[in-house]
Amino acid sequence: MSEFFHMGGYAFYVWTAYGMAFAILLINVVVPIVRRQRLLRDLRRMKSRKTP
Amino acid sequence: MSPTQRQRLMVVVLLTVGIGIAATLTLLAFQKNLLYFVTPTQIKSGELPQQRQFRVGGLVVEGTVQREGVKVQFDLTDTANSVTVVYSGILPDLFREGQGIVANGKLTDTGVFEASEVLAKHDENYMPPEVSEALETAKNMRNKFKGHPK
Amino acid sequence: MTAFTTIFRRDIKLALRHRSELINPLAFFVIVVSLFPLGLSADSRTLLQLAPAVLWISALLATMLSLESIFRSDYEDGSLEQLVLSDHPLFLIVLGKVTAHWCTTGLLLTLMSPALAISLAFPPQNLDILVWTLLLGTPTLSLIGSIGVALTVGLRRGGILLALLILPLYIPILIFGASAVDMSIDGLDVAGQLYLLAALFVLSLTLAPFATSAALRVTLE
Amino acid sequence: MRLFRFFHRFASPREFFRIAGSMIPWLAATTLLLLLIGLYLGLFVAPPDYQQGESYRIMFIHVPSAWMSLFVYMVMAGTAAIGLIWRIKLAHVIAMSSAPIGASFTFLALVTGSLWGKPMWGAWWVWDARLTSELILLFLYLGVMALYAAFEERRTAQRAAGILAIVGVINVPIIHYSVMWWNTLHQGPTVTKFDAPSIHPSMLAPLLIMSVAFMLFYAVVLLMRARWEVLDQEQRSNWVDDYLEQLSP
Amino acid sequence: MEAVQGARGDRVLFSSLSFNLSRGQLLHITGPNGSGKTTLLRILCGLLTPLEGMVRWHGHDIRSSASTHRRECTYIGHRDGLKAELTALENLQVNARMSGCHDTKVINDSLRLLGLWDYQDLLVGHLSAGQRRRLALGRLLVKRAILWILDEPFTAIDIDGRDIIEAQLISHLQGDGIVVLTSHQALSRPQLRERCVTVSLQ
Repeated sequence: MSEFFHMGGYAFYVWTAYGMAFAILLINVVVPIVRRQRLLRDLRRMKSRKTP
Repeated sequence: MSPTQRQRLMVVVLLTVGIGIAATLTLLAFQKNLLYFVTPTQIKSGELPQQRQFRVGGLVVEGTVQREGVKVQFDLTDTANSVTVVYSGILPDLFREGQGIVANGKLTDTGVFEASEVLAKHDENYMPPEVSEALETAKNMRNKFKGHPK
Repeated sequence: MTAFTTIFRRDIKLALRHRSELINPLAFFVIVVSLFPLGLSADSRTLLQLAPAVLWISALLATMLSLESIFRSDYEDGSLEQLVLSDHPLFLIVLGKVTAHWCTTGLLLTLMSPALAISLAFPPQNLDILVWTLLLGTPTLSLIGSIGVALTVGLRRGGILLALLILPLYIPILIFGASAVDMSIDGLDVAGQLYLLAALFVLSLTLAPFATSAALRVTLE
Repeated sequence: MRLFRFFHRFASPREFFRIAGSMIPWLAATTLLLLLIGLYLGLFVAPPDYQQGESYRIMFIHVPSAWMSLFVYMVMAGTAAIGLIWRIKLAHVIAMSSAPIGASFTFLALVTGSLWGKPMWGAWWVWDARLTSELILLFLYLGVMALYAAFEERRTAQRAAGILAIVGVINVPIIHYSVMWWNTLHQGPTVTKFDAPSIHPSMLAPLLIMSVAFMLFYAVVLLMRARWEVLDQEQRSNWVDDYLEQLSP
Repeated sequence: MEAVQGARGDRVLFSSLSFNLSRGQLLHITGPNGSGKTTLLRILCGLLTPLEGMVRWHGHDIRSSASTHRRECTYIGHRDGLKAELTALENLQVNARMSGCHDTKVINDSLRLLGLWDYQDLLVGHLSAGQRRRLALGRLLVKRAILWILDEPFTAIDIDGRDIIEAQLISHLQGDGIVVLTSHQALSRPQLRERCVTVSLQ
């Protein structure tokens, strides 16, 4: 197993690359979710201001 | 034809003519010898001014690599001519005999290329080592069979 | 055609009345080029190595800094919406404005470049290639630049954004222009590069005015 | 004809919001599955390369993201053109939602390329044709995003940034070839071997699976982004009110 | 013009607005600041595309018959559209040439009519705001379009100037022209008021 993580001496390069990929993909998923929350909150606030 | 239609037609004609001229010029350009690359042959023929930095590309000649600490000397060939390159520094992992490399530097008075940077180009083949070995043996077998032992 | 000549003459007249705007890009060009010998070294061999790139990059930056003048003042005083509403084809008006811009910046930069080149130890026998590349390249810079200005003219702080939009598009011109000059110093044939610069010029001449017109109609909303 | 009708319905904001919402979970599940298979095959099953050893495994994320960076740009410019010509709001939404995703793929391709280049070529960065044009592609994406963000009026922003994306698409090949040509100034074709690039099936499989996974990932994130953009844009419509009420009774 | 909806930002300024104008009519658009008067004018002259609905000219959508509409329409916005570095005469000459008028007599007559004859060689940057406004309205006289769209034509203009402009409006209407204008002041001349339709925006 440690041999696997060692990556034939290229551990730093390989794992940094995979780590970056994971981070960037994750950001791409999180951003729309955060936007969803914020948008729904704003819209609700706007509607409630309008109705009463 | 209404003025609007005439104007549209004019625009279409202009666009076609313009793009046509641009395409013709591009084709003319590619007929000229656009690919300017420095090969050992060009260095040998003395076309290049000395003391100007440029890059030279070629294959590392097998059996010419001599290491002295961090200093490396090897011959670079384009199969017709070759030039000697000296370089001090760390070589990339892919640097090996027979490999294509690009060296950036200057030509000295003695005709030796003094590189300040050596880059290795990796080829576009990806395979496991066993496959590579198998291919190599197959090639040797074939060569032997043809009567050209390596 | 009246639209083209009327606008061209109007803009030339405006530039001549606005001396400082006419001189600023030229002064910028001179100063940037003269910074290099001061910052690097006065060694003529080093200078010659860098001369093609220095001249081309300085000309490119000088053009870019003057781009806003194509539409900015017309936008601010309301002339631009009048031009967009005129019944002449907008791309002819745009072409008139861009031509005037080139005559007051790119053309003058080109005419000045030999003197500056000599100061960078540039071999006199290669000056014609330098002038040719600039003559073919600077109008392309103005044409492509006009798209960027048209897109950013409605924004209060469009300056840096304009650079971000335009500089990536300038790279092919810079590459062909500078490398043609560079290779001519080495005594190589550069007809290929000149053809490519001409091709880029013709292509942008045919397409850029339409893109600029479309951009103006969008940003004036 | 049925296909046309489907697209026509799909282009109405309300239907898009509904259909996209029902598609996302399925697409997301498939993406995750393919990613896991691809990673397993790429990291555990595929053998090391004969020349580059283990380091070549960066390829399984580098190559798909480089492909996607171009693909997303084409989608962005294409939908921007559709939006400008036929005045379809949804097309603009898709174009502008694609920009940040494309930019992140481009960035990923550059970073992983750099991490691969250091051990293999001996440099973090070389001004090689591929690298340089990828970098310029990133600048084009950033330009589109910056221009989109600069306008307060959404409609103006979408159309202005759309024009820039289309201008960029004409320039992408020009930039690519100019940079390639500029680079070959210094290195002759004698260096690169022009035999057909060959890749062993055990390495090709994870590469292709990862590529499909990236493509689906793009689809998922695009739909997510576009959905909330549509909801924001259509906030005055009645169906948005209905949707909000349905969410919080 | 039918069922037009205009918006600035995410705020809808007006919706389902529709009206019809025929030759010889004047449309006076009123409304408080920020009610969308300028937006409406810009939609009418084709600078702005409405969010919904369309503007028709001679029965055709102005987006598809843009060149006819542009030829037959003059718009004077709240910005004058004059170059400060050119003289009054040069400005008017450029405007005239851009609208297809090459007659020096027309240009000279317009300058006299607007009371700018003595100032024709002065740079526009040196003219007063009222004089600039007059010069901007000079476009109307050199182009002779059917439809005049005027955004606050009377700002910064003195009583004399107002008289001159109103007289021009009357003769334009009598010659079967159409005028659309915004103004905070009521129109003073009875000839204008009897041809006037008012639309007020909230």
